[in-house]
This record gives sequence, C-alpha cells and structure tokens, in this order.
Amino acid sequence: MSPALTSRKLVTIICEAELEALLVPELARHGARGYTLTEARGQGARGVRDGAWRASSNIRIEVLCDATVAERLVDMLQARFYADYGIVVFVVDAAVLRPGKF
Amino acid sequence: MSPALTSRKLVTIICEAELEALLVPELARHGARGYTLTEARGQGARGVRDGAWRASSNIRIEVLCDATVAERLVDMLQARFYADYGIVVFVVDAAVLRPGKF
Amino acid sequence: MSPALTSRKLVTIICEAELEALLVPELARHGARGYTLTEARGQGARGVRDGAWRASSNIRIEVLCDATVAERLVDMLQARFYADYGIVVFVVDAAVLRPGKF
Amino acid sequence: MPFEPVILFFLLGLLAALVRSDLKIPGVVYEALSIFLLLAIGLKGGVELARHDVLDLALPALVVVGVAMVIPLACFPILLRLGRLPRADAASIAAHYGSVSVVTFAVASSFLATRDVPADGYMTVFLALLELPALLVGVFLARRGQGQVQWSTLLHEVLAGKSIVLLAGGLLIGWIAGPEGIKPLDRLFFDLFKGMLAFFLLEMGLVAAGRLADLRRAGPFLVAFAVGAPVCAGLLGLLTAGMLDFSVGNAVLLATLYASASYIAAPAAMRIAVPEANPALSIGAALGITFPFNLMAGIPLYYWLAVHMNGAFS
Amino acid sequence: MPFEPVILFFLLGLLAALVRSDLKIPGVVYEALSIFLLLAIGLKGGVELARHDVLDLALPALVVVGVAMVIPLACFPILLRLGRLPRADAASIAAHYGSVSVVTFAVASSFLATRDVPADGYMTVFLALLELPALLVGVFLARRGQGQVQWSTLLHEVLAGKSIVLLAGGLLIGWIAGPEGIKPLDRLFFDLFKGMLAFFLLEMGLVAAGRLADLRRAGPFLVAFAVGAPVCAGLLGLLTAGMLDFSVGNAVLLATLYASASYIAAPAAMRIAVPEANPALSIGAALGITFPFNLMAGIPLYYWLAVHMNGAFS
Amino acid sequence: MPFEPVILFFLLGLLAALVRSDLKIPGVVYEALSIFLLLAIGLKGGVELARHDVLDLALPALVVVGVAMVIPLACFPILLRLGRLPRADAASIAAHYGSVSVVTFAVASSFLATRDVPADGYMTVFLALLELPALLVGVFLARRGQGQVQWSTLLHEVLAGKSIVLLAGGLLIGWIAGPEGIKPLDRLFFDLFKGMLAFFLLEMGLVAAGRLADLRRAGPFLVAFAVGAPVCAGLLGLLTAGMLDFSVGNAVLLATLYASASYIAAPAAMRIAVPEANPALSIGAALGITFPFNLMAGIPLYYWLAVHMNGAFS
Ligand SMILES: Nc1ncnc2c1ncn2[C@@H]1O[C@H](COP(=O)(O)O)[C@@H](O)[C@H]1O
Ligand SMILES: Nc1ncnc2c1ncn2[C@@H]1O[C@H](COP(=O)(O)O)[C@@H](O)[C@H]1O
Ligand SMILES: Nc1ncnc2c1ncn2[C@@H]1O[C@H](COP(=O)(O)O)[C@@H](O)[C@H]1O
Ligand code: NA
Ligand code: NA
Ligand code: NA
Repeated sequence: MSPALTSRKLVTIICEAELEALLVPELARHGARGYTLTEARGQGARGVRDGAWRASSNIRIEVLCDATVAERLVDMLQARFYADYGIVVFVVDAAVLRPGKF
Repeated sequence: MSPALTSRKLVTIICEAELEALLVPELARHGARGYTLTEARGQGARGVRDGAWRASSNIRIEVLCDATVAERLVDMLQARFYADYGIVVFVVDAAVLRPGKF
Repeated sequence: MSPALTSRKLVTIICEAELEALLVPELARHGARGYTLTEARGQGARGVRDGAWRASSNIRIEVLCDATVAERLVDMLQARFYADYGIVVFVVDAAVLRPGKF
Repeated sequence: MPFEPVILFFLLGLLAALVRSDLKIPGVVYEALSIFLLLAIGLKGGVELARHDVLDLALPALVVVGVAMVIPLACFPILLRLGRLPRADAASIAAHYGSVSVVTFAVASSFLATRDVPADGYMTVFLALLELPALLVGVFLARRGQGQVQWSTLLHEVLAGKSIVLLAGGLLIGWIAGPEGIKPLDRLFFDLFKGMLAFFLLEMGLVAAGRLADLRRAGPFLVAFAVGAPVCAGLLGLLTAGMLDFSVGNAVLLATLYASASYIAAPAAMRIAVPEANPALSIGAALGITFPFNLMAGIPLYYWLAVHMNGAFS
Repeated sequence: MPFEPVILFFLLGLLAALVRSDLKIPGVVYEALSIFLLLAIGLKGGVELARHDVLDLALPALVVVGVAMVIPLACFPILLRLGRLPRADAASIAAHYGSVSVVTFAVASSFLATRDVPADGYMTVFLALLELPALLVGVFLARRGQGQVQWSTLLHEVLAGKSIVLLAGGLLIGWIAGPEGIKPLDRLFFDLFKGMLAFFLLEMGLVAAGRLADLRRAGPFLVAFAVGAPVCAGLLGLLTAGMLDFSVGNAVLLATLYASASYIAAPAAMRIAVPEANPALSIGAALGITFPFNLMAGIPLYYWLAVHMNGAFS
Repeated sequence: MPFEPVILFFLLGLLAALVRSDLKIPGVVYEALSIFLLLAIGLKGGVELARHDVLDLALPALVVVGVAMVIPLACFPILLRLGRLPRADAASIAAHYGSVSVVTFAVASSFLATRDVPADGYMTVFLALLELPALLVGVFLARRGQGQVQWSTLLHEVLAGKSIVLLAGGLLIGWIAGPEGIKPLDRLFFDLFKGMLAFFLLEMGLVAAGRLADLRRAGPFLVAFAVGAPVCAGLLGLLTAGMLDFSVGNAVLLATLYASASYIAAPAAMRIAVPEANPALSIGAALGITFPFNLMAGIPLYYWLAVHMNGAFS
C-alpha cells in the first residue's frame, strides 16, 4: 500500500430500486459522508429482476466510510430493511486517499 | 469486522454483453445463488468497447458466494470462455450478513 | 485462494462524467492495460449529482493492475485532478487469473 | 375485430417473452413512454375540460370516488377469508384493485374512438382522482389496530408521484393553454398517441409475461380473483354511470376505471407503506392477469353491457 | 442527387467520429430505434401482404432463398484460400454476407420511393426469410467434420432473436389488422419512418467509424472482398429477379438484400456458434466497408443496372 | 398569453422538483432530445439558407460576432470587482454569458411563430457562430499572465463538441439536400419540433430546479447579475440589429442570442480549460436564473422593445 493511502471500509448495498427514496436518506443520518449509485439488475432468492421496469430493477450503492460508520450502517440496514425487502450488503477493505473525507 | 459479518468471496466478471445469455445460466449451475449485473463499457487487449451498440458493450456481473463456489466459478469461466471471449475475472474478500444466503 | 489466482490491485475511480475525455487517456499513459467504466450518480461534499444530465453525472472506472501501476495511478490522480474536480479513488486487493494481462 | 388492433402488440410482447426472445426494451424507453402517455392523456383531458364548467364535475366526482371505495373494502375480506391471504397481502391487493390503470383507460378510449363512440375528455379527471384514495384505504386496512403508519410519507409518495404530477400537470397545461395554445403540440401528443400506445403495449407484454411467472406459485384462488374482481367492479362502474346519467362512452370508461388495477402508483406506494406485503402477488395478479383480461375481454364486455343496458345511459 | 439525402446523416456520423467529437448517441437510443425500424418495416410489409395471395409467394420465396445460399458457399472458399483466413473466420464472414442488412434494405426502399419506382410490400417477407439460412450454412462450414454444434441453441438464438421476432411480428400484425386497423398507427410507424432512419443512420455512422478502426489490422484483401462481394451478390440478385420476372423496383430490392451483409443477427449468432472467429474482422468488413459502400455506390449501381437490363424486368 | 405555452412544461418541471416528485426523466432521454433539437434547428436553418446567398451573411456575421465579444469583456470586470468573485469564476461566468443557449433560441423562434412574426432561417448560422468565441475570451481572461492554456484541447473540445457538430452538420445537410430533399424528414424534424421542445423543457425544469439549490450559497449579487446581464445584452442585441437593418423577428432572435447564457458547450469547455472555477456558480446562474428569466420575461421584453423601437427595424 502506498504511504498516501489509509485503510477504510467500502460498504456495498444491492437492493430494489424502489427503496432508493427510503434508504438513501438513512445513509447520511447514520454517518455516511457520500455515496455512489449505479443501476443494476440481477437474480436472487426473490427471482429474476430484469430491469424491464422500475419495479423489477435494482440499485447498487457504495459507501466509503470508517469502520464505525460501516458497522452502524450494516446494523441499520439489517434492522430496517432485511425483513421486508430484497437487499444484499457486503463490506470490503479499501485503501483511500484523503482519509478525512470518509 | 462487526460480529454480525461472515467472510465470503465476491467474484466479479467483466465480459462482452453478448455473452449474457450463455454465461448467466452457468453461474447457477455451478452453485451461485444469485448475481447482480450492471451495464459497462471499457477497453482491454481487444480494443475499445464503447457501448455504442450491443456488440461493443460489456457487462459486469458480481456473485457473492463461499470460497468453494468461487473456485468452481473461476475454473468454469476459465475453461469455457477465456479462449474465445473478452473476459476478465477477479475475486475479492467480502464480509456479509446472512452467510447462509451465499 | 485458488492456486490459479494471483494477487493484483483493483483501483476504482469515481468522478464527474465530464472528466472522462481527460482522465481515461492518462490511465494507459501511466501503465494501465485496460479499464471498465459504468455510469453512476451519487452525493458527496460537492452536493447531489443526480444524473439528470451529463453535467451532473458521475462515472465509475475500474482498473486491474499490479501494485506499482496502482501506486502510479493514485499519485497521478491526486496530482492532476484532486484539487479541482469531484473525484474519489480507492484501492482493493483482488485475485486474478492470467496475471500477465494486468 | 372484437378487440383493438393495438392489443396485437401486447400479444407480440407476450409471445416474445414466451419464446424467450432476446428482445428487450430498455427500462429507460419504458420510462420515457410512460411519461409521454401520462402527459398526453392529461393534456387531452385538459383541453376538453376547457370546454366545460369544472364545477359541474364536483358532484359526479364525489359520487365516482365514493362508490369506488367499495372496491377495496369488498376485495379485502374476500382475499383475507376466502383467499386465506395474510392481512398485509390482502390489503395491498385490495389497494391495487381499488386504484386505476392508466394504460387500460387509454386502450378503452382507443376502443371507443375506433367505434366512433363519443366520450368526454373530463373522464381523465376521474382517472386522476381515483388513483390515490384506494391506496389510503388499503394502508388503513393493513394497519388497522396496529398503529404506526407514516401517512405523510405515503401521501407525498402518491401525490408527488410521477403519475399524479404528469396527469394533473397535463390537465392544467391543457386547461390553461386551451385548444389553440396546444395545437402546435398536437403532432407529438395527439397524432402519435396511438402509435406510442402500441409500442408501450409491446413492452407491457414483455413485462406482464415475467409477472405471470411470479404468479405461478400463488395458486388458483388469486387467478380467479384477478378475473372475477374486474368483472364485478366493471358492473359497479356501469351502475354508477347509470345513476349519474352518463353517456355510453363515459359509462364504458368508468367501468374500465373501476375494473382496472393499478400497477404504477400502487406497487410503489405499497412497497413503502406495507412493505411486508409480497409484491409478486399483487403485481402478478394486476399485471399478469387483470391487465390482459381487461384489454382482451373486459373492455369489449363492458361496452357490450353498456350498449345493451340501453335506456340506462343517455 | 445520385444518392438518398438520408445518407448525409450517415456521413455526418462518420465525420463526427473522425474528428473525435464527443457526440455519442446512447446505446439505448440505438436499441429503441432499431426496434422501431424493424417493427415499422414488418408492419408495412404486412399491410401490403394483406393485398396479395400469400401462397403466390411460396415458389419465388423458395428460389430467392435457395439462390441466396450460393453467396456464403462462394464466399467461404475465397476467404479461406485467397484470403488465407482461418476456417472459423472465413465461415463467419461468409455467414454475414449471406445474411441480410435491414437498414440497407430500408435505404434502398427509400431510394426507390424518392424516384417513384414502385416495389412490392411483400419483399419484406424475403428480408425476414433471408436472415437465418446463411447463418446455418456458415456454422456448418465452420464445423464441418469437427462435430459438436449446438444447433438448437443457434436456431433459438436466431429465430427468437429480436430482428426475426419484430419483423415477423410486424408482418403478422400488419396482415391481421390490415390497412384500416393500422391506420391510426401510420403517424408513428410510417410518417416518421424516414426521419427515424435518418437519425439511425447518424448513429450507424458513429458505430461504423469505430469498426473501420478495427479493420485496419486486417489488410487489403478483406477490404477488397467487402467491396467485391456485394457487387457480385447484387448481380446474382438481379439475375434471380430477372428469372422470377420481378419488376425493376423488386429487382433492386432483391439485389440489395443479396448484396447487403448482416450486422445484427449474424454477429450475435456467430459469437455463440463460432466463438473462435474474430468479430472485428466480420463486423469490420460488413459494417465498416460493405454497409457504406452499398448506401453510397451499391444501391445506385443496382438501380442503374436494373434499369439498363430492361427487357429483363416487367 | 404573454408567454409561449411550451413554457408551461418548464414550470411543471420546476414544480415537480419543488414538491420533490419522483418524476425523473432518464439522462439518456435528455441526451436524445438535445441531439434531436440541435439537429432539427440546424436542418431548418440549412434549408432556408439554401434560399439565400451565403456570402451576403459574411459581413453581418462579422459584426454580430464582433459585438458579442463585448459581453464577456464587460461581464468579467463586473463579476471580479463588484461581485468579488475569484478570477477563474468571473472568467468562467463571463464565458457562459458571452456564449449562447440553443433552447432559449428555440423558444424565441417559437414565440415569434405563434405571433406570425417572420424571422430568417439564417439566424441559425449566427447561433452556431456565437457559441465558441466567448469561450475563448473567457479562457483568455482566466489565464491572462498565467500562461499555460491548452488551446488546442479547448478548440477541439468546442469545435468537435456535439452542439457545433449537430448544428453545423444540420445546416450543411439542409443546405445540400434543400427543401425537396428534406421534405420526407419534415414529419420528424419539423412537425414534431415544438412537442419535443415542450418535452425537453419539462426536463429542463427538473434540471434547473436542482441548479437553483446550488446557487443558494452564492448570495444575492449573482442572482442580480443573472437578471441584469441578459437585459443589458438583449439591449445590445437590439442596437446591433438596428445597425444591421434587421427585421423585427431577426432583431428579437439576435437579442435573445446575446441575452442567453450557454449551459451545454460552456460548462463542458470551462470544466476542462478553467477547472478551478466552480461550476455550481456559473451553471446555477445561467440555468437556474437566466434561462427561466429569458423564457418568461426576457423574450417578451425584447419583443416589446423591438416593436416599440419601430423605425429602427425594417
Ligand atoms: N449471491 C448473490 N450475489 C450477488 N448478488 C446477489 C446475490 N443474491 C442476491 N443478489 C442481488 O440482490 C438482489 C435481491 O436479492 P434477493 O432478495 O435474494 O432476491 C438480487 O436481485 C440480486 O441483484
Ligand atoms: N486491466 C483491466 N482493468 C479493468 N478492466 C479491464 C482490464 N482489461 C480488460 N478489462 C475489461 O474487460 C473487457 C475485455 O477485455 P479484453 O478482452 O482485454 O479486451 C474490456 O473491454 C474491459 O472492460
Ligand atoms: N463517502 C463516499 N462514498 C462513496 N462515494 C462517494 C463518497 N463521497 C463521494 N463519493 C462519490 O464521489 C462523487 C464526488 O464526490 P465529492 O467531490 O465529495 O462531491 C460523489 O458524487 C459520489 O458519487
Ligand atoms: Na380499479
Ligand atoms: Na447478403
Ligand atoms: Na449570450
């Protein structure tokens, strides 16, 4: 790792597109300083989501943050969304520049 | 890592969009329980793929799975697609909730 | 890790879409042998980028490369783009097939 | 032909999905077309509204909306008791069937136009008005006695949702600008309307086919419901239309509105207000069965009934 | 003008790519336009088909498809021997040139319409019929003696591919609905056709320019082939048309079909059935050279020949 | 009505954003519509250009472009001194206001057409010519004395940018093909123009609302500037038009060009050539304030002035 880089967490959330309006505001409320969103489709336990219309589209959200915020996000997502929505979350170690930003 | 999280593998496949119909069914056949797909473009040894039409578009597929399935997927992809298609595969360690799902 | 796999770096760049023409040629010039690009939107210190038009869209670029090139890319991005543009870069360890390709 | 030619496009979409064609209409085209259709329907209604006194609509509107509330209230116990569905699912499906489908309405208008049966432009106002109330009823049914509904979030979700904004916005623009002001836009919004509807129905066929698959696990009760409910609601619409002294054309449109099930506003609203309801059931029934049923059999049936209930309509 | 004005849009696209403009037409717009064009061509053919006895087409269809098979069978040895291309590439390119290009056909129809040369709507049937067989020949040539072709996958890929589904679906809808049933759709599918074609050609120019770059590594043989093959195939088309007693308009369309090289169905099919073939070669030749050649020189040439081979055509 | 009905679509977009509607028009639809509008404006201008001697335009063009350079040169010191903005921001904003907005021009044309005020098609040539020079002035102002500008990158960015390529390409195609050659394309490019403009303005409303939020941090000076600058520039346009003996219609169009601020070419160019300038300021002012101001108040004002400065215009 380059000396310029600091270790942070990358939290990736894959979920139903219609969750966007509900979920995104929660991120900031739990300490995320930003996020990146791409449109996606896929398949899982709830069947194929082929992206043909909004109701069968997914979104993929990435949040770079420190370990504390990552844990807070994961707990919040589990508590609020896991029971009722198609959602997958995973966390990866990432090295970032400007650690103060995340 | 939060105690709620378990270690799994994230297999990412970047390949020609036209491979979708051929490749996606193989994932389930080799043990994947789901996948997430985003549209992409890019450049590699086979030149620029600018996404202007299907024939020059890429797709980016992510599969969360355990190490055994990951290895099986990597072997399958290498055996079936590497010779003839533009395809890139990489594997990252990811921490997931609900490990039973993957 | 499967014996077929070798360790490399995955450099992910998230930035303003309008930077594409300026940034992408620099990747090859600093040793990258390929890249993958997806359209994105998001939010950060510079406010919401909702993807409604090009000027408020982001792109997400991934480069698989060895540690040396990764470091070179990170340094170049910091030197050339960090001051003036909305840009986020992070580096993750990834296991790849065909290490010679990256 | 007993049905509208545009329906052939829907069948082509279904067929393409059935033979697992690689034909895919990009999601953004679906979005763009639905924006176009909503706006065009609103504009058309607004232009014709300019020719009427809006206040004359107040009383019929009250009746039309009031009677429509019978639909979710009647569907709910049937789904709960007969169908043995969980309360959340029963309420969510009831909300879908109480609300309305814009495209079904458009096909009915088109069906009447092909047969030169006149209908009034202000029916669009009822279309806009009928979208929301049944959703509130559905949420109320799901939550009765279990408190804690974020009504403001829900109201905002629906009232600021794209279908209300575009329908009501189109109505308003058409009303303000009037026939003269809108004329230069006719070429896009009116002349191309039917072609765009055909294109959209092709997509709907592809989408509906996928929803049918979802429904497979649901069993025969829901399939029977998805055919029976629109027929009963359509009859209720004809009766209400008779009571309000509607013309045959308007009666068919009202029957279609009552008979149709929402698949734009309702799914989005229920996903937020009643998240434990399974969207595969409600969308599968509304879009996989009721939508094609109305297109192919329902609308001709309501028309046939309206014509033969003569005397009832002016 | 010796060529169709719509071609100017293609040239503009080429030019934009050449000066490395940031003009990019989103991939989904390309998708949407190609769906529109395929459907519109099918509908137009279907409506006119309703005016003919379909059985009368059976014999000419057999001849047209049979003779067309000469094209891949003749191209293959030339590419293999003269061009010293690997067997897979030779077979794949032969398949591309044996199959047909829908947009080239549309430009030829447009060319004839501008000059008031009548042509029959049922030529669209040949367009649909010619798409598949050459692909089968190509796969057979690639795999001869080396077994193991997944014919069922291949057949499904092509027959359920979007170009066949939309062309055949459009033909069927047009045929069932007839001119009267389709009339309300004319404003979208027929009146806007040429404008949409112009827009699409702009995109094709951008795409073709990229393919030209791919071709650069391929050397002069393939470039010569990409010009020589359409001319020979066009002549074969004129001869066949003469044999079948076609009108001048129909003769030009058949020559164009034979001369055109597929870049929608063929690339997708070859990628799956002959994956070791390099798509840069086949698409580069078909789209980078043959497509613009036919637009700018080929179609006027086949027309000139058809007019001057008078006596041959009715 | 004092303003164009199409503006109601812009207001609907603004309103939708204000009530935080989920109405979103996909980015690719924005792209596709802007390509359509640029091409259509170019084509229309080109067709009418075919009726004039192009050389007659050389002198007025020189004057129009020359005088227009006054705009960024006058804006810069005001922004720098009065507004106390950093040099880079002052220069970038000056460049935006010196350049032109294609959609504002289209609305002004539409405004004149509704009132049957004739205007010449060759005004589109000035639209194309006015895009670039102010950007060069802006970059020069930002970099004066601090060397190191990549002029060639900048020139390429703008000259090969999509707005110049499509406007100039459309002009050329219209000019070469002439009214006859273009006629089959009229249905798409001319008949649908106003409807597409309405649709695009709906999107612009959504986008502009977002930019207004950006502007909030900027303070009252910039807001005042974003209203004052177009009025002054509009007056300059009317004076120049009087000097060149323009008709009332042409005068209004020139005033609108001067008064409008670029939000396509300028932001892209400034982001590359003056990256330290904050795009939220320049785009916020140009799109959040000046664009709606011109649509709703500016254009009617320039028209009113042009009519009342009678004697000045032929
Ligand atoms: N194993 C997996 N790997 C990657 N993505 C997954 C996986 N399982 C589910 N997903 C994604 O998460 C979405 C919802 O999952 P589910 O609730 O299981 O249907 C799917 O549509 C996929 O996009
Ligand atoms: N080094 C790399 N990093 C990231 N993506 C790559 C890399 N090399 C290739 N790709 C992606 O994989 C696709 C096919 O690669 P190739 O077969 O090398 O042309 C490219 O179009 C890129 O999207
Ligand atoms: N903490 C974060 N996590 C993920 N993406 C981010 C984060 N911060 C910023 N971004 C992305 O980077 C873009 C530019 O960031 P900024 O310059 O902070 O506005 C945003 O629009 C986001 O897409
Ligand atoms: Na209903
Ligand atoms: Na051919
Ligand atoms: Na200006």
